[in-house]
Amino acid sequence: MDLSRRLRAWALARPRVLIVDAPGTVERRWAVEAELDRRGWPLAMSPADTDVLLVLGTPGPQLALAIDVLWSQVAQPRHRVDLRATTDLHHRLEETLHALGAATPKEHVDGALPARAGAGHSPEGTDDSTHEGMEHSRHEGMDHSGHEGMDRAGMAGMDHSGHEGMDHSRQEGMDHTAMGGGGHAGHHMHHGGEVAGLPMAETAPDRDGLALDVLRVSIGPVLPGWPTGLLLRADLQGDVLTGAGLSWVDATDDGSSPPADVHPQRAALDQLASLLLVAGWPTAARDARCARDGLASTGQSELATARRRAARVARRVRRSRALAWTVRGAGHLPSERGSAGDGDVLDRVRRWCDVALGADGHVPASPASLDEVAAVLEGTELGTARLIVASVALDRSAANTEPEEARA
Amino acid sequence: MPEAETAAAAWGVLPAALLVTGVALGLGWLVAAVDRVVLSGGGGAAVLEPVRSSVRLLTEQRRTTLAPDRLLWRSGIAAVPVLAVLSMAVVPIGGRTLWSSSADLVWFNAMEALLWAAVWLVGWGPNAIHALTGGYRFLAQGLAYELPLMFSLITVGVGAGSLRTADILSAQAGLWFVVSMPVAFVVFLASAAAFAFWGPFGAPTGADIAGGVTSELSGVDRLLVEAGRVIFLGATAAMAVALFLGGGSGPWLPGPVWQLLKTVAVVVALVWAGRRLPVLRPDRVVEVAWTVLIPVTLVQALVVAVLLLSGFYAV
Amino acid sequence: MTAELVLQIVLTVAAGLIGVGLFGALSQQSIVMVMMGLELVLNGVLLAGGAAWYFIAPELPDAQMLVVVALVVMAVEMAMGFAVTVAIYRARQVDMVDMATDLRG
Amino acid sequence: MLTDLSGWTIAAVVVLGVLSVAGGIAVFVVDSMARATFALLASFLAVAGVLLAFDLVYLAVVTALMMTIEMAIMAVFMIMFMMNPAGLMPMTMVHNARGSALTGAVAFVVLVVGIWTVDWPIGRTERPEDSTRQLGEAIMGSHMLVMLMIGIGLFATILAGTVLATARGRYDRFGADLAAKRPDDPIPGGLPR
Repeated sequence: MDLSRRLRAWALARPRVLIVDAPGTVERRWAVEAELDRRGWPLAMSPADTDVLLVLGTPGPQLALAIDVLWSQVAQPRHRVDLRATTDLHHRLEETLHALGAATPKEHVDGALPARAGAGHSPEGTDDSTHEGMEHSRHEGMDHSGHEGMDRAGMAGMDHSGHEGMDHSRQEGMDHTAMGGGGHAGHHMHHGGEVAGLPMAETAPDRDGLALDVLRVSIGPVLPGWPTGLLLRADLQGDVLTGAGLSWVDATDDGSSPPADVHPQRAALDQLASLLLVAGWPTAARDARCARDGLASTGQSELATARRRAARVARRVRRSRALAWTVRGAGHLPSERGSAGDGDVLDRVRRWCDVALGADGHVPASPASLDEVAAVLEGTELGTARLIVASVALDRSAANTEPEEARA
Repeated sequence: MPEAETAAAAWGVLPAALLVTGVALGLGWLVAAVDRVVLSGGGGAAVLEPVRSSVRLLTEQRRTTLAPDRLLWRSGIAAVPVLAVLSMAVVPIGGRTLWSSSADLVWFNAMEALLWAAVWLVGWGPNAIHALTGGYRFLAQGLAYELPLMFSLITVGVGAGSLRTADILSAQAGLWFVVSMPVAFVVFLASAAAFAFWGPFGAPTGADIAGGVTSELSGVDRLLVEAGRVIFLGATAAMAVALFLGGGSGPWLPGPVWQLLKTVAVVVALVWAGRRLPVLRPDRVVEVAWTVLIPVTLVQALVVAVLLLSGFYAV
Repeated sequence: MTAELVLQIVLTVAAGLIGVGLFGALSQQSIVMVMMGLELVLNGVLLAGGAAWYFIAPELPDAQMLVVVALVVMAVEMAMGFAVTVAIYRARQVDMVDMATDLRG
Repeated sequence: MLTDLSGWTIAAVVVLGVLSVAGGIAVFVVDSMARATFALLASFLAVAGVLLAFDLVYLAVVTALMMTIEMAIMAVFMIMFMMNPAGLMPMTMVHNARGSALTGAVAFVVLVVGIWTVDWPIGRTERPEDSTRQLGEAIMGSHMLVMLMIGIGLFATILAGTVLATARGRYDRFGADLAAKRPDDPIPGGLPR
């Protein structure tokens, strides 16, 4: 019916977008975010919150796998765009709107995943029995047609928590790590065993002198305000991380993509934007993105406006007592590094602000190595850990310490 | 004490209930629209965005996760908006409440406590780590804010000599309670934002945990939870107007208009102030709630009690 | 329907709650579950107290006070129960009553 | 004497009563600890509903309020200390089930026999206009001693509970000679110290 189609098109005119940027596509991501901000399309928080999955560049094999899992968790109606270049961005987004608003679910997949496209069930289909769902995930991995995949996996399972997740064929371990999260399903089963393909949690001594449940979780490689491709594997007790390890997915191709030579001020603003997003300050994050995007313009007056914007947001963040109060003391990196990356999260935020202000003598901090950061994550809460990761520039070239041969 | 006429008695139960639900939805829309305008940095067109989001969520598929606790998850999701509307039952609309008893304030508080359990269920149900973390955060935050909220409500009750909303309104005929109870007013608004896990108290749905309790919700589930949140916030703003700002009292204009204007003003102020702050991390906020807010609200109650004894309030 | 009949029905329900609660408190192995049984017994007391006030002596506040006291007892029981559970678990990783039998006097 | 409750109210009371008992039974039947906790909460809420029908608005609402908070906290402890919080693995953890069931049944039967044989003195006096006011005046007047005792008891509970549950004393926080300026806490908290 025409009316319902128009209503649908209207409702989907501002879809929520989840951006996955493959390594080396920073400038492209900025361009896309600028366009999304201009259109008023919000950024999605999780697969459940997503209408459009936007993949920038060519993801490596592991990231591609993670993206597929993510995609299987996105609810209909949905649309996936693989953007290799930003030249036809406007056109592609218009196309996206058209595809989203048009129609039956089966038309929503952008050709990337034909196998998943067929399942256009009605929402009632989601009430499959849990049991059936588990079995699928257990034995058949994630290669279902889209709809069923969603029924079953959500983004829960992940990692099949537990010791066992790691010992699985890594292929499968990755399958379940797209967005972080893990089953808390069976806390505290002293006798071990498995439920729904998830091993039960075990206990271990914790911070408060109680031996409570430990979950093995993987967080990343795609999260809002999180460096795409970064994977945090950790034991989780309540929301306290113990035994954290960081790694890049697809870390083998490091030499081939040298760090792009980006505008330091824009990079600082970008870092601030993602940190402010994680810190739950969306208005300031929006202003930082806006300033960052403005600095790319060529016109003299626009550039001046953008500089003023950058200065305004940097000063606002620098002076914010609430932000200082809430992040102070988190994530002390050892100072003997001698670089500008030491101090706590607040120090680093202020340093980013200085760089964003464009003041002389402020060089951006040299990237921190993953091991250094992982050491600080030890014993922090999940939220604090996210703040710490968002506050440092991470060394992309650092080789993955885990052996990659198994996967390749 | 004359029995205050309730809306249910005046217009019949069903029309009154429909009216309250309608007002609740309107308030929710108001909060969501103002929030969207502030978030997107101006632009009046943003007022339509909540409607657009609602329609989109209605057409979206619901999703599920691996081994969820479906019963508890769904009941938690359904409970959030229902409780929000129930809390509206004791908020006066045009000088009348839907339901009136001798314990209106406690009723309002109980709905917020039940919300507590409901949100925890929404976090527990999907069997996912981000959602569960959000649920725990809300539990800790709610526990810390329950007492200051209770004390600020009690302060109002002491001042009016009654727990009935209608009596509180009439007790403010001379002077608005905000004048003698500024601390209770601020604490009430802050705790209300904490209970709606919104703005600076939005850690349970924070971006650092991918949306927390809402991270696994899509379609109508997400719509219900989000609607419950904004209605709660709107209900609190309306309640703050009734408890501290004299309800519909004011010169020239009729009462309901004044009440509406004040409610809109409180919503705008709340959203504007709330969005100027980052999320305050729960471990910091909770300590302040326990060690600062509780004593401060107790002192506020003491001050009001002394004022009451000295004949400050015309009760 | 006579008031007495309604009162008796309600009190029967309260007796049912007390019976189920007793069963739970005596049969469960976990400390927390034992506490849930006790809570259920007190829930029956709440109900009986409320019914007693309404049907027997509404002019006196005593039955209401009984309900208040029952509520407080529940709160105290919960708080102390949890504290003891934490303490005993911290000391020896025990969360079941059967494992703490050596605490018998 | 006929009751002044309407037929609908009586029906509601009976339904709520059945629900409360059903919730109570469910506590010990369901596998999932989270569900057990919320079954207990359902039982409490049903009782609160009955109290509401009996004109005890304040007590009803306070019961709902307190029990909700209690159960929310209870849920956390259930998950912390219980096996099988999500009930994914059916198991029973009972001892002496037969004896316990017998005790429960005997208690029930004795109570029921008493309930249906006693000649209840149905009150024929006037109801107070406002049960909340009656309670408040009792607390602040004739029954103040009870309230004082409750206050002292609760205070003692707070202290005793905290002492029992925390492992860290001031020597852990401020050092052996209590000389440290800032306490050494795992989480610093939000106050400047």
